[in-house]
Amino acid sequence: MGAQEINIPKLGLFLGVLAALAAGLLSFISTSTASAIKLNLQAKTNRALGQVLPEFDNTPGEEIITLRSDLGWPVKFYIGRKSGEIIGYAGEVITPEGFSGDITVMVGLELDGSVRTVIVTANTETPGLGTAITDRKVQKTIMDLIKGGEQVAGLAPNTYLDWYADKKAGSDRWNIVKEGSAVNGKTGATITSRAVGGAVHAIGKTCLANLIQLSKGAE
Amino acid sequence: MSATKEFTKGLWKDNSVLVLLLGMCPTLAVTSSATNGLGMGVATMCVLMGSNIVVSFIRSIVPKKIRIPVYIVIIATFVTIVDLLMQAYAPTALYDALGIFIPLIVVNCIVLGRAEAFASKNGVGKSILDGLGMGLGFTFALVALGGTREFLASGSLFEVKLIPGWTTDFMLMTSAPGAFIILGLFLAGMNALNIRKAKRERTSYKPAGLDCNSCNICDMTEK
Amino acid sequence: MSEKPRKFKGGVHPNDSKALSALKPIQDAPLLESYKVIMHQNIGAPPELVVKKGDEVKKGDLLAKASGFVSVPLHAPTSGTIKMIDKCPGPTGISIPSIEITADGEDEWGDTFEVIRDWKNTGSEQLKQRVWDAGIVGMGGAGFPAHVKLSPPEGKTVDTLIINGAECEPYLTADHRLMLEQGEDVVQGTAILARALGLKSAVIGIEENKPDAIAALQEIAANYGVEVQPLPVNYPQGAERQLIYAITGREVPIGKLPMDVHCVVQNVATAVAVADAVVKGRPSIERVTTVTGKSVVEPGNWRFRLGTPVSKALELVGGVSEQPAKLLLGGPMMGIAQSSLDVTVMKNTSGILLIAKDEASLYTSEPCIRCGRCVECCPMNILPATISQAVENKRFDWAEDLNVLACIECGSCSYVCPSHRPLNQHFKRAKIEIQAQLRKKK
Amino acid sequence: MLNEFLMITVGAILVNNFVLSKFLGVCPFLGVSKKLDTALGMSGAVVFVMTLASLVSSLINSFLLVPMKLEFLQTLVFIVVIASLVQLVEIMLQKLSAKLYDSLGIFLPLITTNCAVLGCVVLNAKSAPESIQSTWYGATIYGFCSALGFALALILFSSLREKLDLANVPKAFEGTAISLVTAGILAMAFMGFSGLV
Amino acid sequence: MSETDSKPIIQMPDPAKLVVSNSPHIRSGENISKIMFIVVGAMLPACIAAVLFFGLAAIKVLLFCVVSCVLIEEGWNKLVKRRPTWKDGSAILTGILLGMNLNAGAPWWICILGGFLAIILGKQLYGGLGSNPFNPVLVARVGLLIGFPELMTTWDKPALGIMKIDVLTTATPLGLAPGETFVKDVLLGNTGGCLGETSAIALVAGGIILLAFKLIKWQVPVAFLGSVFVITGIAHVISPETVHSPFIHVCTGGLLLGAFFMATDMVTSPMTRKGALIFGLGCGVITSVIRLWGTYPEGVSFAILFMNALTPLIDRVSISKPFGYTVLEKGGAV
Amino acid sequence: MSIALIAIISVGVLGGFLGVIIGIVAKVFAVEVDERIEGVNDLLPGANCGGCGFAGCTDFAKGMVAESATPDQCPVCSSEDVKNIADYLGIVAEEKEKKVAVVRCVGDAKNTVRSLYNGVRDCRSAVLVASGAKGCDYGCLGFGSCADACPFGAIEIRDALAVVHPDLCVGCENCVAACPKDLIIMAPASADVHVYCNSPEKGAAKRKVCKTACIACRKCVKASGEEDHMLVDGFLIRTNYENPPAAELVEASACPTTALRQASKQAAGAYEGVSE
Ligand SMILES: Cc1cc2nc3c(=O)[nH]c(=O)nc-3n(C[C@H](O)[C@H](O)[C@H](O)COP(=O)(O)O)c2cc1C
Ligand SMILES: Cc1cc2nc3c(=O)[nH]c(=O)nc-3n(C[C@H](O)[C@H](O)[C@H](O)COP(=O)(O)O)c2cc1C
Ligand SMILES: Cc1cc2nc3c(=O)[nH]c(=O)nc-3n(C[C@H](O)[C@H](O)[C@H](O)COP(=O)(O)O)c2cc1C
Ligand SMILES: Cc1cc2nc3c(=O)[nH]c(=O)nc-3n(C[C@H](O)[C@H](O)[C@H](O)CO)c2cc1C
Ligand code: SF4
Ligand code: SF4
Ligand code: SF4
Ligand code: SF4
Ligand code: FES
Repeated sequence: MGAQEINIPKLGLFLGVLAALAAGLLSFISTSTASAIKLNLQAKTNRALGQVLPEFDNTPGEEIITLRSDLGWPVKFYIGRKSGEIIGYAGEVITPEGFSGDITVMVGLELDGSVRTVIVTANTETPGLGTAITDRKVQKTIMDLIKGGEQVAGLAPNTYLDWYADKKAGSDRWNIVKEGSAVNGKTGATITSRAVGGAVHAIGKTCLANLIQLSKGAE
Repeated sequence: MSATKEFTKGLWKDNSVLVLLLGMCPTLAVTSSATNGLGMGVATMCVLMGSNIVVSFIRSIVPKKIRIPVYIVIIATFVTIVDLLMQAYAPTALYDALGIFIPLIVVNCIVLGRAEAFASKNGVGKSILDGLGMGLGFTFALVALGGTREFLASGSLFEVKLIPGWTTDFMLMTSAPGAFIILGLFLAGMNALNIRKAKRERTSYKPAGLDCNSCNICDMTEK
Repeated sequence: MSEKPRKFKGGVHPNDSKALSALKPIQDAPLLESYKVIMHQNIGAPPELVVKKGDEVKKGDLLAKASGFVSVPLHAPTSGTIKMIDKCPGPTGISIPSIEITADGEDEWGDTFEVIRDWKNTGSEQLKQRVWDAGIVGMGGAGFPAHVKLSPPEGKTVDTLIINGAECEPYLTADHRLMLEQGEDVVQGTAILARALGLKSAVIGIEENKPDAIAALQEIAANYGVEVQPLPVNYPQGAERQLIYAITGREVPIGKLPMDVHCVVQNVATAVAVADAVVKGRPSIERVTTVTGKSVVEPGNWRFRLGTPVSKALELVGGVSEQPAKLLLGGPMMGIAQSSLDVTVMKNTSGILLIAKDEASLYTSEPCIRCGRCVECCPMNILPATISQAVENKRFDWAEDLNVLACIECGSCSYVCPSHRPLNQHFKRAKIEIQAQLRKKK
Repeated sequence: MLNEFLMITVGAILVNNFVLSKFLGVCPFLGVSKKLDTALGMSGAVVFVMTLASLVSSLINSFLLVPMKLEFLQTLVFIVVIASLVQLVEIMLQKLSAKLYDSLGIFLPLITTNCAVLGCVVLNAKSAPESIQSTWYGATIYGFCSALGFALALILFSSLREKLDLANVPKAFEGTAISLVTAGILAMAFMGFSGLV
Repeated sequence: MSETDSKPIIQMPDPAKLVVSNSPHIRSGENISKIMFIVVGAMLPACIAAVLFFGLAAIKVLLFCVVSCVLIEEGWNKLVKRRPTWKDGSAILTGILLGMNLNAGAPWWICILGGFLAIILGKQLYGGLGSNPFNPVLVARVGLLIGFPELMTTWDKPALGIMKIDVLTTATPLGLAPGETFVKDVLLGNTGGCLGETSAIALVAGGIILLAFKLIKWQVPVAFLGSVFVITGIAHVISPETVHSPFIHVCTGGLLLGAFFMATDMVTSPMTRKGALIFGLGCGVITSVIRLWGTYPEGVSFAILFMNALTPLIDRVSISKPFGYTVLEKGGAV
Repeated sequence: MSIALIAIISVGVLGGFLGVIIGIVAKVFAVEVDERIEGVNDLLPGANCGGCGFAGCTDFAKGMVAESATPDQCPVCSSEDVKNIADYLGIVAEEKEKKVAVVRCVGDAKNTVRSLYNGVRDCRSAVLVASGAKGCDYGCLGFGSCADACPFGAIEIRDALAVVHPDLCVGCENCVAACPKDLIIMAPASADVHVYCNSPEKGAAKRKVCKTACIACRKCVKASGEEDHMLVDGFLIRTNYENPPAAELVEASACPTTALRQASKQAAGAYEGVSE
């Protein structure tokens, strides 16, 4: 095959047509999966909301109020309703104070603004150190499998996160107390602990400051 | 070669990871747990089969000079499809964990390598078998690696703790250095097997090695 | 040139052990019943035999004649009959042709050369011819024909003659004794060599651990326009590149010869042999050799005729007090190990040394721990550790890039290596392989 | 601003090294690292192509794909762009500098299928910080620095491998096995830089 | 000859027992185990200091490390059928240094795992003594640090007295705010940290022993300590509230241990003096950078490990010209 | 649907652009790459032993395609392989005679005089020290340079003597160049009987240092009768490989030093003084 036989327009045409075909196919698939992808993302949010809110029957993912905390961070509040009645709020904030990047914290709040449950929905902390604060992971062991599978319902416990339950945000941030009686921080992961604490505080405080607005819902 | 051979060679004899040493990036990056390895392996296998089928279909009409770009376009298309489908239907945790490496299946040397070395020369049926075998081999290797790393890190497999007393995770294994080291140990294991085999059969032994030639890319991208 | 000598980089200070024989005056070895003169005693082509079995020869008669320019004649060490022309173990372990002479006991000189009394007014060509005719080779170790060094090729000039009296090898004292006892001959030979080179002056370099020799020569040297230069004590001070650097500050480029920096280096024993040839008209048939070692009963310095078997030499010193580990021709740093007592004294045999078991370096080699000692002590400033690893992996091209060809095989690196690596042997091998490669290319 | 770019530089070269912590471009990292000289050539080629590819694809991304909502085509478009770019570079190199072509030319085809290049542009487009994503120069600098990180790792690794050639490695570990272990320890050393940015 | 007949029989060497070998035929008498055991000796002051401050716990850790290193080395030698090598002392030294790199409260399995990482991963996979490109102890230490960040960064509180096994945790001086650290404590070793991070005086004494025996090149510790001193000094002047004084920096955090005992490991550092200088400087700069801006409170291990990786390159660039090379290049004589 | 349209158009244009570029590149660079090289390379054993005289199998394949080499140059290929390659290239394969290496020495540790040697365990290095520390200047040093050089593991060092396993030897000749004593010759595989001695010295001199040397007693010459199976070369007898003797000659001639041996039995360690 010498250089002479090369037909440049033909090559261009072939590749062009092929690429166009590919693009067409992809647009088709992209449009047809678009709704499924959206649903999948929504499901993710709903799953998270389901963990922090009491049982609800609306779609809190569609009823959102965005407020600013006193630090200027945007806090997203999802409103949980049952039979139309507001039964709780879920506040979500992204804090940049994480050890290695942003941490997304979601807090379920009672109507009076006290903390119900805290979960961390996204983080890039050091596995084993930072993630000890952030993860609520059920560790199945082989024993559980052997014993047979009654699944434990509800959230996996995390002492650091559970510490906030029933607390109300004061005017000052929670101080990190390491390994004392009040456990909300962990040696070796002070930064993560502080970041999570700060985020919970920001959500709680914003909630308290805007209880009236929140109680009206997003309408 | 018989059809079964086309299928089985990818599983062990020509295993893409452990023998051919192709597609190292996803191999190392996503094998921090057995589950991730499985996900990546299956995704790659889908792309591999899809591209093998199409390439084998159009093999006679592709102008030789542009066959590599053509293959790449085909592969990229399949990768995007897999990406979109996973986004839509796979568990979000898995999709998040595999992250950037799904698009990177495009440049996984195995996929292109099989398209060039096999599908472009063989019929559709054989190409499917080849893709399936290679893909399963890849998946197998990834799961093995992921499983080993997961076990050494925390004594668990597929997120099930096998040794309940193991409380502190050995993070080295799930970190980047651990990936390299464990893969190195795997290759050494393969070498040890081959040495023993060579001794038994009194043939010469060559260590598994990756050099420019393994992926054939140089030869393929003719100027 | 009276400035302070320069110190070359590196070097080692082994225990010199010279006290064993340094105070022993040179003795003449008694006449033996027979001598085995090895044919090939010089670098270059072996000479051509001119006698045959059964011939009668007188002392100093020609046995073999030079077969080319880089070749020297060989003379009979005593008068007698040619008994056999056979093979005899050579210093490298391979048997080489040799001439066995049965002594008639008369030890009678044949027609030797005309004596040149007035060498100061003799032409340099004639002096060179005499050096050649007398069969003189470098007696410092290499055995390079002396007349060749005296004849710079077209375009090269010589401005410095250095006489090597460093004797930096431990144990050896032959040169030392020679300088003490035959100072006049040393200096005269030096002056003759200088004249042969067309030079007015010359330098004799002596290590400072021989103050008596320095003093003795300084007294005589002035009369001949020769200078004596004390040198720091540091092995291998006597290696010609290091010597030239110490005395003139010139560095001989790698792969080049002293001649390229306008120097000629000759050993003191060579100078004495030259003086003998010119002033006494005698060919080179004997040399002073140190027979020593911790296990030797009576170490000493002896004047042996060529062809004296080592076994006879050892009898002269009363044998050994215990079985030694090694028998060497030459010093402990550069000498060649022998496995037979039948090897004979040759023109370049400066020492017969028995190494006792406790000082012999009989170790298994361990992997290099990269301590860098060898790098530090290498007088040629190359990287022995890396080169040896290259050689072990048969990467001779790499060894060449690392300048293994510059290695003078002084052995300093092996001496200091805590891993007991056979560095020197690797380098010898590498040089041979590289040269073979080069030859192939040509 | 300056600070930010310093962060990108240090981050891409040392902290989030492409090969050693992001696992991009491992094949050439293992394949072209037997000799220091080839590693140098490959490094040059990668730096050149990655910088260029980042620039071009960031332009295409922000002026074509994003405005037209064609993000799903990113993978396809980027790989096609890279492939064309490499070919173009090859033509130009040969015309412009034969010497450069001789030293880098053979590595160019390899780069088309190098994860690092595609990974870099995909990262730029999908998950890089705002400052990089939004500007073409941010993307270019990121591409350049990432490539430098690749080059650093490759050069260090190849010099280590040359040393390993001399070692008496157990037979089963000869070849790529011990190289991988070495890469692992090298990655450990690089982990010390974590937190610098 | 009649003369010799009358003499008593003289003993001659037996040629069959003569050994042939290449020159040189004498050696300086140095050997590897001598070197290693001198280094072990130089470690002793620091070991004693560690035991004084951490008690039996320190002895336990050191013993576990040494024993596991030696056993693992011999186990491996058996496995790959190589001759025993523990006598050369390098495994013992590795064990001691590993122990000095752990804290007194390290559990037994950390010691064993560390021994495994050091001896197998760090050394034997490369072919044993002399072939390893990375310092085995640091491979182990960094591996453990990455593997168990929490365990490896909680330190035990020192208290004079030998008879104690329980330990309290505390911060290392570098982890405290500037001003909380006292010079006297640092010098004596009354501070938290791993065993080998404590007594500056003992470590310097060990270093002097090494220098006196010419086992290490002075360029490494001088360049290492010097560059850390200068860089942290500048940082301290700029910001005294957040940065410790350079003196504290030099005397704490394993820097002395690293500079005298670990960066100087000849196997993994450059061979020439020029190279050693570059190596030391590199270590110093990286250590300072990690200490001042990095995550890890301590940068010595990473710095040395990183510079180990650079060693082949340094070796390459620091080759000096052979004797007689310059002249040739100038074309003086052709 | 507009998105799809834009997608198709833009990507199509991009693809076309790429195709054109490649076309141009292909024209500019137009390097002739012969497909057959790859094909031939696939048929080669891939041992890269260099026995063909090229730098490796690929190099050899190039050479064959360029017709500067012929398939039979590969010592590793069986005649069937050679034929396959020849068929692929459309040339006629020549029959080649298989050769195997013979180490012309059987002076192992027990049967020869040697000195104690302390140094590099490699023949080419050892020979620099007292010529290898062996009594016989011509004999095998037994440090195995040849075995190291053999890519097929065909040489075994047994009792400080190199022993070739003829069934493993493929005839690549790597060992020949490796031996510093030039002991190894390539003999036709069909010849099984060899004189395992290479010393030209006189019989008596040889006996002094080696019990298994050929002392040129000529029993084997006589035993071959009229046939010129064995050639006399000074104080040494050699097999005439043009007309090699049958295995029975070994029995028939009753070589007093056992220098005359069968290669196959030698490999199996069947001779006196050679332990398993
Ligand atoms: C490798 C490594 C990873 C770390 N990851 C985290 C982390 O994810 N979260 C965190 O808060 N601290 C992390 N740290 C620890 C911080 O650097 C810092 O030492 C700690 O948060 C404060 O120490 P303290 O809790 O002991 O007071 C990490 C340290 C290291 C060495
Ligand atoms: C070499 C070795 C490595 C070990 N690695 C770990 C480990 O990484 N994490 C762990 O929790 N236990 C590990 N163990 C297991 C311990 O034997 C045991 O689990 C531990 O001492 C009990 O843990 P706890 O008392 O701290 O819960 C290891 C044991 C050995 C011998
Ligand atoms: C390492 C080394 C050490 C040497 N030591 C001496 C020595 O001490 N005395 C000596 O005369 N020659 C010594 N030589 C030989 C000299 O380099 C040089 O060849 C000799 O002096 C030339 O003189 P000649 O030809 O008369 O022997 C040594 C050579 C080397 C390589
Ligand atoms: C001065 C000196 C320092 C050493 N430092 C170390 C060290 O830090 N780590 C180690 O494992 N071995 C060390 N060794 C021992 C030995 O060199 C080490 O085990 C080798 O790296 C193993 O190949 C040292 C030896 C010496 C002489
Ligand atoms: S023997 Fe060669 S390498 Fe060794 S010190 Fe002497 S000159 Fe240097
Ligand atoms: S002296 Fe020996 S151990 Fe030290 S660097 Fe040189 S060769 Fe290696
Ligand atoms: S014995 Fe010699 S000729 Fe035979 S295969 Fe081995 S190296 Fe080649
Ligand atoms: S045959 Fe030659 S190379 Fe082989 S062991 Fe004997 S001497 Fe060495
Ligand atoms: S898979 Fe990443 S470069 Fe090959």
